[in-house]
Amino acid sequence: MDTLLFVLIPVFPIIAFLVIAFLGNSMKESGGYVALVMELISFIISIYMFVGVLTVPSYSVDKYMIWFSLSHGPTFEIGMLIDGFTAIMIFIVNLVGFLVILYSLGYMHADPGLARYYAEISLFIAVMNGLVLSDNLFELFIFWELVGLCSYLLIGFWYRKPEAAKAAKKAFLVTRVGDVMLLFGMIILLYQSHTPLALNFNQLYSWAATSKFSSAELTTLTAATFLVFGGAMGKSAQFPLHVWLPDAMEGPTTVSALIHAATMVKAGVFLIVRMMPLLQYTPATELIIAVIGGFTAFFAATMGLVAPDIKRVLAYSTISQLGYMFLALGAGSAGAAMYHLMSHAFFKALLFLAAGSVIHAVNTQDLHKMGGLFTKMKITAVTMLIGGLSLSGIPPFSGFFSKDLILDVVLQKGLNNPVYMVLYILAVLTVLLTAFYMFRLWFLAFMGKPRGYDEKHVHESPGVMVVPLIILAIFATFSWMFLLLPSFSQILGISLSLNIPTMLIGVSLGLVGIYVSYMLYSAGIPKKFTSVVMKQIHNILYRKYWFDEVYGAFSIYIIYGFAKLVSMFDKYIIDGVIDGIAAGGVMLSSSLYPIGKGLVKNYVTLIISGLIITFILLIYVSPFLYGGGI
Amino acid sequence: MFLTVILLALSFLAIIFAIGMLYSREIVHAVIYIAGLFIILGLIYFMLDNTFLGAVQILIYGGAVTVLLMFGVMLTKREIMDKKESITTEYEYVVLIALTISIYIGTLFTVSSYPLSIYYMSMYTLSTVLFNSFIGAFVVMGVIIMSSIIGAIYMVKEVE
Amino acid sequence: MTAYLVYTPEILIMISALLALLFDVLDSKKLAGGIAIILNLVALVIILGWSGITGSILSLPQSGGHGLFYFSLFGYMFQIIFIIVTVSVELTTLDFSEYNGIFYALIEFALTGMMIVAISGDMVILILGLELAGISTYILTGYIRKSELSVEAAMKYYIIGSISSSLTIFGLSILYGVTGTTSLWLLNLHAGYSYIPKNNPLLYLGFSFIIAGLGFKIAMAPFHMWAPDVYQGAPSPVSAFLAAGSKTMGFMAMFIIFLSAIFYFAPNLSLLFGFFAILTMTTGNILAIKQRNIKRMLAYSSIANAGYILIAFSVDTPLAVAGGMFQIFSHAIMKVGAFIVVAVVSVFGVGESITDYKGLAKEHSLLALSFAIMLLSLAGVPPLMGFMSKFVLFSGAVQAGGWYILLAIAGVLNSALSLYYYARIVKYMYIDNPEPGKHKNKKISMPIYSYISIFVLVVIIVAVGIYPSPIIGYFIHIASQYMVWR
Amino acid sequence: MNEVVLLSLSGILLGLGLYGVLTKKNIILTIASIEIMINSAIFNFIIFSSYNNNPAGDVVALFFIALAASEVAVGLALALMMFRIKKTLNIDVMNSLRW
Repeated sequence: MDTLLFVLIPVFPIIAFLVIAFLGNSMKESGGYVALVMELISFIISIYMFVGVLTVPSYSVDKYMIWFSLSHGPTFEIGMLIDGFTAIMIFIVNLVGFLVILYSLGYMHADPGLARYYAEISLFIAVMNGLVLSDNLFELFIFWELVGLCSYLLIGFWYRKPEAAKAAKKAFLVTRVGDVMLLFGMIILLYQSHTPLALNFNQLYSWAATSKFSSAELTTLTAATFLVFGGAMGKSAQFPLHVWLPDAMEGPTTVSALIHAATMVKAGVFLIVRMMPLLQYTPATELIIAVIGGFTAFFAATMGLVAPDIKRVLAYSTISQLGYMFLALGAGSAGAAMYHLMSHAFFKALLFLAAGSVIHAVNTQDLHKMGGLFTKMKITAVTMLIGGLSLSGIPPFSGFFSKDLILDVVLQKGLNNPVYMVLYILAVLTVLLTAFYMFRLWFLAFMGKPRGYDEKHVHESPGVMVVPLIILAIFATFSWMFLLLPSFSQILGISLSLNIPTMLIGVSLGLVGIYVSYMLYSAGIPKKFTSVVMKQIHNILYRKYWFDEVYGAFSIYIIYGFAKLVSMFDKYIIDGVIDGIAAGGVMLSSSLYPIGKGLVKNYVTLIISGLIITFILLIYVSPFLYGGGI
Repeated sequence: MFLTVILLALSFLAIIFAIGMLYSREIVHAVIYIAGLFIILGLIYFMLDNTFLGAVQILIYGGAVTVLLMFGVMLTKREIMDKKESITTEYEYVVLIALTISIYIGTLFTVSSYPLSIYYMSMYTLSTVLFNSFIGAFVVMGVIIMSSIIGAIYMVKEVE
Repeated sequence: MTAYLVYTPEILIMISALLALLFDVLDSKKLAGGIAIILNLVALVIILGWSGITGSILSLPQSGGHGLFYFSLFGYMFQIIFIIVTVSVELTTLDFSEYNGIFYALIEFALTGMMIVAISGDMVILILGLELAGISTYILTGYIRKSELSVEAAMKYYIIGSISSSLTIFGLSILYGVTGTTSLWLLNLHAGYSYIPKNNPLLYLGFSFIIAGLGFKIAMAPFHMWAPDVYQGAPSPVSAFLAAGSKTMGFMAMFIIFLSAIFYFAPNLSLLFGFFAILTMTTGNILAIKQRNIKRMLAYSSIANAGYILIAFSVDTPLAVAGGMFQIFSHAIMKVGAFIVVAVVSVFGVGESITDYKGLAKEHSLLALSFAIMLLSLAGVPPLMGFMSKFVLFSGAVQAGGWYILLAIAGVLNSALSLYYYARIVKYMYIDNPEPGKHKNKKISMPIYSYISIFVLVVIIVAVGIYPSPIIGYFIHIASQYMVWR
Repeated sequence: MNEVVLLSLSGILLGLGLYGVLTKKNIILTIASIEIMINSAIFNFIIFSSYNNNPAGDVVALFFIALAASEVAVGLALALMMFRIKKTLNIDVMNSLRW
């Protein structure tokens, strides 16, 4: 394989971005075709990579060039690490990217901001490819930030909706928390590892493998890996940083399918997959990852039960499934996580695109206003059903196999460790919930009677939108066949071994979930919940456990309050101290002088105060700390 | 001993003049007090046998700067006729400044010894140093004066 | 005669100031500005040659003492920054009708002062340089004499500035009293001798006054109050000059004084600078969040940047100093660009309130793109220049270990916080719709010179961000050389 | 002893100058107060120069005297400009630039 060819994978979308960004306004619709063609080329190269890696499963090449170096310090490089995980991830990103752009040709038709849309989405695909190809943590972090920026711009794409702008801001701020943690983790790793090439993955692995850690060093390493996981938590919407993802559904559905289901949110999982060789030295972090993952899987699923918005249900489902992946990572199996990532990318992209097709037809996202669409949109309904079955873990769809693998891994670990056993039980319960909310969605949308949409205009979506659905449905059904390839199993280190009891439990719970939702929702919305307890539970879930309220309060009272406090401090305390000195000396006389009055004498007062602080620090404090002085 | 007494007396006088400037209600009086202060400082330089600097101090500060300030006062006469300065002691500032000064003077007293030789500063020595070591600074000073003149002229020119 | 060739750049700039005065009399402002720019660029080329970036033009020793002056790569590097900033500002003003020859003369005088600060090897010449730049900028701030805000800003700037310079001179007098000389390189020569007392409290007293005085120039936290007022009131090109040029000059002066031999006599400054670094960056960022006027916001962001740079003074290792210089460089480029954009969009009728920037991308997409790049770079979004400089700076602090890591943590948290108010403006420009009645597109000629300078600055920001290797190497080279000097 | 007395005098003058800046309403008097501050620094130079037997201080003092004079010129020009615009020299009316 000619490795240098793979540099072109991010380059073609960048070309598309530049062309559309500079000529976009004059080309309108044809911008989509530019993006499509460029992405198709990238996709073909990524197939070439995927096939190449499948033929040589142990393939692992690191091509880099020196970027810059700090004297007496680390040398930073920029390069590509190409191995099995890269190839799989690149394949997923470009396949979904290509299909989503194809779908957008129909879905985004005649939107006024079309050029901006294609430019941003091309840029996103480019930086996402860069992220996957990165061979060191620093480079990955740069693309990580850029991916976040693209996400910010795309969520707020429909700027006329105030919710969209708000959601964009929220996504930005919440993921920022994760980014800061990642940066700190990175800096700790950088100065702990001292590898010749800073933060290069391969060198980190060999460093971890060869050095004997003292307990203090292990603590540092645990902190570092935990902080890196913090970054993944933000990007992959894990508890408690999950709040941004449901709101991000304000963006166009295609964006949700590409960024918030199939690719960007997977970046966190991918990061942890890359960190796995380090994580095995820090069991504490592994446990935290497993607990957060398992809890998030369950917790998000419960919120998905009652969400009225079709896309939000899918968003909660995404959070929940990401939790599964982290659970697998916490249990020490990168392969299971990666495989679930793959199958999830296919069926969740399928579900989102199908949901987009529905929204396109009925012009609403509210499940309560849909119903009875099966007869009108057969292809959409069937493909969505396939996606739903795959998500619910019903054989022979690929979701069944990937979920089963995770449950199996966790169970094996749980036999020795009670915490993992609890997580296993949670995960199994989640299967039930997943099947329930998924089929609630499906029944509400496609079964029963129409509930308040314009029936005349509803028809199947155009070909460019249906073809991606069909392709994705094929992948969602048959992607388990990859496991039959010995080289694929070898890359992931897993095999298609069927553990009958786990399988039976999973499938039966899935079927129970489907049955319950069939009983409740197949005829439409149930009139009311029978008992008070159910109503209360419904209420709690509907309010998303009041998370938004808590966060809102946090941002209002803590952050804004802090800013307010500081300005109050400036206005009242500093001046108050000055006045206090006067009062202590002579009398409590004059009123407060707000510095904000813009008077020169207040500024001079501050200068004198600064001078006194300097005196005290320099003449009276510093000498005692450093020796010498008076 | 005699020198110390005279220096103490002059210092005391200087402080009196400075306070007089701060507490005079008429602006013209304040400017006169400042001129007095500058001249007293010049006298202290004479007492230290630094005659050239004393002369410069009296000529430039006592003369030129005071005249400049007077012109400023006269050009904005309307204002001065209208209002007199209201004099109040603002104790918070007094405390703040007293703190600064006491730290300064306190530190002065912690230093055990200063070099004690007083020497006679001739104009010859001074000009040698000025035009040998400090010729670069002299040139820069010229540029500063030029830029301030240009700036001042631009500022007071009539706005068209 | 050849001995005076080392002053060629300063002399060229002086000549350009005088020529600008001449052309002011002849009433041809474009010519005045053009000649000033050309002479500045000639000086820039000469300095680039000396500093070893391009081939040498006049073969002169790269460093060495020369009476009051001390030539070093360090000084040349700062001179390059000063000239870039000045030329950008001058290019912008060519598009505006209100700036005439006097303006160029004054700005060239100010540039002369900055250049002198950069090559000073004596504290007297350093303060004279500071004052030359100071006096010229007082007038420049009040340049729009019809505007009440401009004159008020100038008056405030003058009062605070004079107080600060008198404090600096007072501190210098104490230092002179203790050491018996004002020459820094003489002090370096005598660094090991015992007759200059180490850890003398009087020395610290002098330092306190000097820090208070120079803290004004760099807008350090308790001495920062003038900066927002003056940047707001001054004409936008002058604000650019103050934020990028004058502040850089303050840092240059601090580097000269505090990172030179004096550090040997008074090693206890680390804690003080660490304290002021955290105080300054936090104050700047938190107060910036509240601002509604874009120039005030940029002023507070400039204050926050001063906080980041102060980390270099506290940590004081070659890598940290290199990071500090890199941050000074990138801040100067980004801030001058941001203020120039503010000046240019005001031509199109966009006000100074940040809500006036809503929907800017729809009407002036290139300006909005440049502004967004500058703001994101200021916020430290990779892979732009601002990210790289902060990364090197904070790496320096982390590498030094100990409590310096706290400074790096404070810096990272602060820059995460700062992204909020920068991103808000990017959002206004790209996502929101313009408010009705705003953006009256006056039919005017294209401000072509401003576009040139903005373009060049954006190219620097992006290029250095993507390929920082040579510039980081250069800064580290200078820093290690400078540390050897001391 | 003499030098401590004189250095203390310079400190006191600095403080009185600062107090003048803080309390005087008229800008011309503010400028005069700043002059007192600069004068105290110059005074220090001359004292140290005399006691250190080093002529450099006197030369530096000479420079700063000239510097102070040119600063006064610029300050008065700005004050006149402000008087022309605001019709008053009261320093407390300078508050249109604020928070």
